Amino acid sequence: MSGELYEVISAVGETIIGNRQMLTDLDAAIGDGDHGINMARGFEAVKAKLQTLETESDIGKVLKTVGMTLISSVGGAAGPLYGTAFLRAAVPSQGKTELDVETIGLMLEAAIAGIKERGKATTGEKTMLDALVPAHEAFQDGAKTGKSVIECLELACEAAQQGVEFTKTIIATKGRASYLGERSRGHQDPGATSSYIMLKALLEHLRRQ
Amino acid sequence: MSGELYEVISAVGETIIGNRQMLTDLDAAIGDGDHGINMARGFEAVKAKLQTLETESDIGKVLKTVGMTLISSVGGAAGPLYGTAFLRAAVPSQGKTELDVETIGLMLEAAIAGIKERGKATTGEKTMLDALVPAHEAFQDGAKTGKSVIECLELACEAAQQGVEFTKTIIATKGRASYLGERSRGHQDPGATSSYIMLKALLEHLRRQ
Amino acid sequence: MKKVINVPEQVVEEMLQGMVLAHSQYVKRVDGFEVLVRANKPGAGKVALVSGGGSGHEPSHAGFVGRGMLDGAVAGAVFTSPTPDQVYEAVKAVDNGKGVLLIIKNYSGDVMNFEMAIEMANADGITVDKVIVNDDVAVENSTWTIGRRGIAGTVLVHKIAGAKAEAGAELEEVKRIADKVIHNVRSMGMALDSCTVPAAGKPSFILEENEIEIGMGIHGEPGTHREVLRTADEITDHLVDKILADMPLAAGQEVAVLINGLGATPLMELYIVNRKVAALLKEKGLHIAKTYVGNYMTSLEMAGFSISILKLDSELKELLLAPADTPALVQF
Amino acid sequence: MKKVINVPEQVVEEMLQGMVLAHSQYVKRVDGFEVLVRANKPGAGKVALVSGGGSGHEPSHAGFVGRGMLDGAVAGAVFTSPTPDQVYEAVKAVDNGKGVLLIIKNYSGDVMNFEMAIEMANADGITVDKVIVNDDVAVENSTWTIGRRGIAGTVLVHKIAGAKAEAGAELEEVKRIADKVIHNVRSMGMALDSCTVPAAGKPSFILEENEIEIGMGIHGEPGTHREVLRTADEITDHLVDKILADMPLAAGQEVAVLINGLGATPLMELYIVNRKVAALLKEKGLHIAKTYVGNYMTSLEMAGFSISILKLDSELKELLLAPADTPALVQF
Ligand SMILES: Nc1ncnc2c1ncn2[C@@H]1O[C@H](COP(=O)(O)OP(=O)(O)O)[C@@H](O)[C@H]1O
Ligand SMILES: Nc1ncnc2c1ncn2[C@@H]1O[C@H](COP(=O)(O)OP(=O)(O)O)[C@@H](O)[C@H]1O
Ligand SMILES: [Mg+2]
Ligand SMILES: [Mg+2]
Ligand SMILES: [Mg+2]
Ligand SMILES: [Mg+2]
Repeated sequence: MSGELYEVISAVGETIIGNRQMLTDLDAAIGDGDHGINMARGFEAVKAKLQTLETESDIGKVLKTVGMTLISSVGGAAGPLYGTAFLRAAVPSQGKTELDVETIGLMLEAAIAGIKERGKATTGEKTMLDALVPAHEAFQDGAKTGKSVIECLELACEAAQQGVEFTKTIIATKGRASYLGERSRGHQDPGATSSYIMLKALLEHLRRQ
Repeated sequence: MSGELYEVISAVGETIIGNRQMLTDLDAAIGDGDHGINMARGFEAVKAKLQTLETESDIGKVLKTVGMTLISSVGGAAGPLYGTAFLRAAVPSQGKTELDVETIGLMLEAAIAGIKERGKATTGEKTMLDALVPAHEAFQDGAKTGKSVIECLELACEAAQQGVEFTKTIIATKGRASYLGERSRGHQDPGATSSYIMLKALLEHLRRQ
Repeated sequence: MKKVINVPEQVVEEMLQGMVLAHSQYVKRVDGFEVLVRANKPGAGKVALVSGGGSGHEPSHAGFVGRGMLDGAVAGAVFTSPTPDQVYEAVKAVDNGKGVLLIIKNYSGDVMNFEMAIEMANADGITVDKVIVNDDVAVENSTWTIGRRGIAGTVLVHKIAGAKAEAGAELEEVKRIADKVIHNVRSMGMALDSCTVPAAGKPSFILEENEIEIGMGIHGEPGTHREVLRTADEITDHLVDKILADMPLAAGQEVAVLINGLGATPLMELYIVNRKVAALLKEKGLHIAKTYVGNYMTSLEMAGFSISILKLDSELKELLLAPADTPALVQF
Repeated sequence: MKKVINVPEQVVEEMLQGMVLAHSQYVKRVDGFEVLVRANKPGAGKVALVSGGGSGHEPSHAGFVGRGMLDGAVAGAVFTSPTPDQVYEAVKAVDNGKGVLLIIKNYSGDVMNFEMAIEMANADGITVDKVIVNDDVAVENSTWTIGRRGIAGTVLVHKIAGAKAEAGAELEEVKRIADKVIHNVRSMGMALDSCTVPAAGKPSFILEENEIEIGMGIHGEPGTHREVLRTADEITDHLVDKILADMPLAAGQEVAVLINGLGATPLMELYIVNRKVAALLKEKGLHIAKTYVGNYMTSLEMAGFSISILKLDSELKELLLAPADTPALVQF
């Protein structure tokens, strides 16, 4: 796998693993307290798997492996959702070796479509979509005005962060947290948070390049 | 039942019921934490039963009823032991209506013999016998020198109290506390304590007459 | 966290090994997967039943693998739905040509992972169908939920659908019966105390001394509300009320009752609850044809219980009373 | 104290009512007494078995009343031996002319109360004999004890002596078999956490976070010592060591294993323990003919477990594997 690609995935993975406790605590407040544990288990598995792809430079192939690995290691709601997201993002990035603005835009779009389909959800239901959908929109706005990858991702991250904030104001209607109804108000959604920190990790990694 | 006899038994019973927690705590430290609960349940049953014996003045008959009631309500080790003790004490007091020195001496003797037989125990094993046996000896010493019931009981109580103190210095070899072995040292025996407070209650009741 | 475990990462693996060692006459491992199937695979001609979910609900689900109940069970991480590949392996291992029915508890994660497994199995040409159990009346079926949770009533689905499959019914029939149970079973629970997921290391929630949670899920997820501890009779009254408000039953109706311990509740307390449940149902003129009391669908060492009531007809009753021979439920 | 009860004074009474309501096909009440006997009294020609003790050990003892195990069970107050009159009623209720065997756990209170009951029954001309179970190796059989405690191994005595009685053996034979089990079974337990006797209202003892008690009795009485929490494998190692030091077994020997939960221990943890027990016994060349894992002899909501190992010969093995049909153990 090309060095850079490997490092991008690693950076995202390490961020999730590093935020295991925080994500778990968020889930404990309104869900069943396992989101960080699940995601960290998944990215530990990804880490192990990535070793076998050292020479691979096709982004699509790598993302497909990540998706498959997440599906078979995360479980819960996040596993199928993020797994599907990566699998779908692998389609427009198939054959690509560079994370350019257009590719990332298409990847986000495909990932979101996959999540919506798999989870039968839409925005406003206090899920990861509340971070990802606005992030994608902001990214596309940036792309339309010719901004760089980093600039577009900055816009996306900002929007994702606002999306996470927004999840505090609404009640959950999807996933285990939804059983809490009104009591979920005031708490931020763990899945939206993990989505945000993954985007943020990507941005920060690219900034460091 | 003659008023006095009724009141003696009631006084003893109330003392046990009043010390439910203390006896339980002592048992919790070295046994299974139920001695006070068991004894209180027994004397609650005795209280209810005594109503049916209002006109009975035969000490033996009353003690037999107390013994039978304790046997069928206390359970554990204390039930058969105290039950047997009262049943046996009922023999020399059969037909008696007065708690004189001689009768009390014989009652104590019979009670102790019953406990030893039922429990296959002797003094020095950290049981109620360590209060009752010295109490009986002191009582007899007083009786031999012509002391009054109250004086004899004073001697008996003092000896019983010393017996309770003595149980702190030895390890248990009978009952559930015995499983504790060395760790029972330093703790006073709950059964010795209940024996002592019953004698004390008898003394104090008679003093008040 | 005080637990008799080695390392949190290994609890599911070591538990499965311990189960197989204890119950080798009933279950065996599908090598390399968190899947237990019957030690003796039934011959062709039997629809296979697979259930599963997060671990921590023992004896559910592997404890019900055996004659008259499940053919296979999939164990996810603690309180986390198993992944699709695991479910897929279970399906492949139990299928013998008459199709496989998946019994899923209604949690988004479980539904998604099991559905992905169905897609995988269908691609292999295996006929797989599913039912989704949603017996928990604590969660209102309103616009803001994705439906009710599946809790202890699931065990009754295993029992009854399992008996139907054992009797040689076709997949469609077995599914019909499973759905009939789901349609007629209601449950609700309460918790005195939380539990601790090994990997989390601390309690999923904290209740004050004297505080209880009503309508708890089986994953430590919060219930409908908290209140001050009341008597067993009052709590039972409330739960039965909620269940019967959701599923009104006419006098003379036959029912089955499951008083399910969540893990740390002494049988003594479950029997005290059962006494009140029986009294309440009798008052309403209902007849209890069968009662189960014990730990069937637990939440690790959570203290608390749930009550399930199943409305019976002659078909359901006969299947409920049919024999079962599994590690956790033997009935003849 | 957080418990699903009404009032502490009524827990035993209400529990018994709840048990009878749940298991009316198995047990019925002896009116006015804390005694449950089989719903269908076996015909003459069968020696009757009675066990009992303090309550709080559920499913022991009434949970084992049924075909192939006990004929009657007597429930004392929580953790307190029942009184002689109660045991006497049980004996009268179950006797059908072939004599009655009392299975007593070795606690002074139990022994005294049951012995008084024997005196009462003998006076009536009923033949009654007794065995005293003392399987707990935690307590050394030294000069300063009155022998070992009886704990979970008692259930194996119920099972095996029950099978012998069901087979029509005479009282003497049933007693011989019961004593043979007692002679060949050893147990030892540990606790992670205490329990609370309802009438006491507070925990029987307090363990620090991270502290465990080794060699606990089943009444909350302290064990042999306290130590820092170790891994499941280490704890299991220690307990098995103690058991086998007391009862050395030669390679090739067949045994039965009972991993008994004390009330609040998740099955998951019991299976993790079983995995290690099986490994240790295998290492020593022992063959496990039968394993039980679950809550058989509990201590209310105590967290912890005990391990029992029973040395088998062909006679014991056959009786252990014989059918049983009781509320808490069904085996065919
Ligand atoms: N149907 C859904 N669509 C989109 N996202 C969802 C859906 N259900 C749950 N999520 C997301 O998944 C997160 C929970 O993931 P996780 O805790 O790992 O799984 P589980 O809910 O099974 O315990 C939620 O915070 C939410 O963002
Ligand atoms: N064999 C015995 N002989 C005399 N007294 C005994 C014997 N065994 C126990 N005791 C007394 O009984 C007391 C314990 O009574 P209790 O707690 O009510 O019963 P249990 O030990 O069954 O819980 C002990 O403190 C001791 O004084
Ligand atoms: Mg979660
Ligand atoms: Mg005691
Ligand atoms: Mg989860
Ligand atoms: Mg006791």
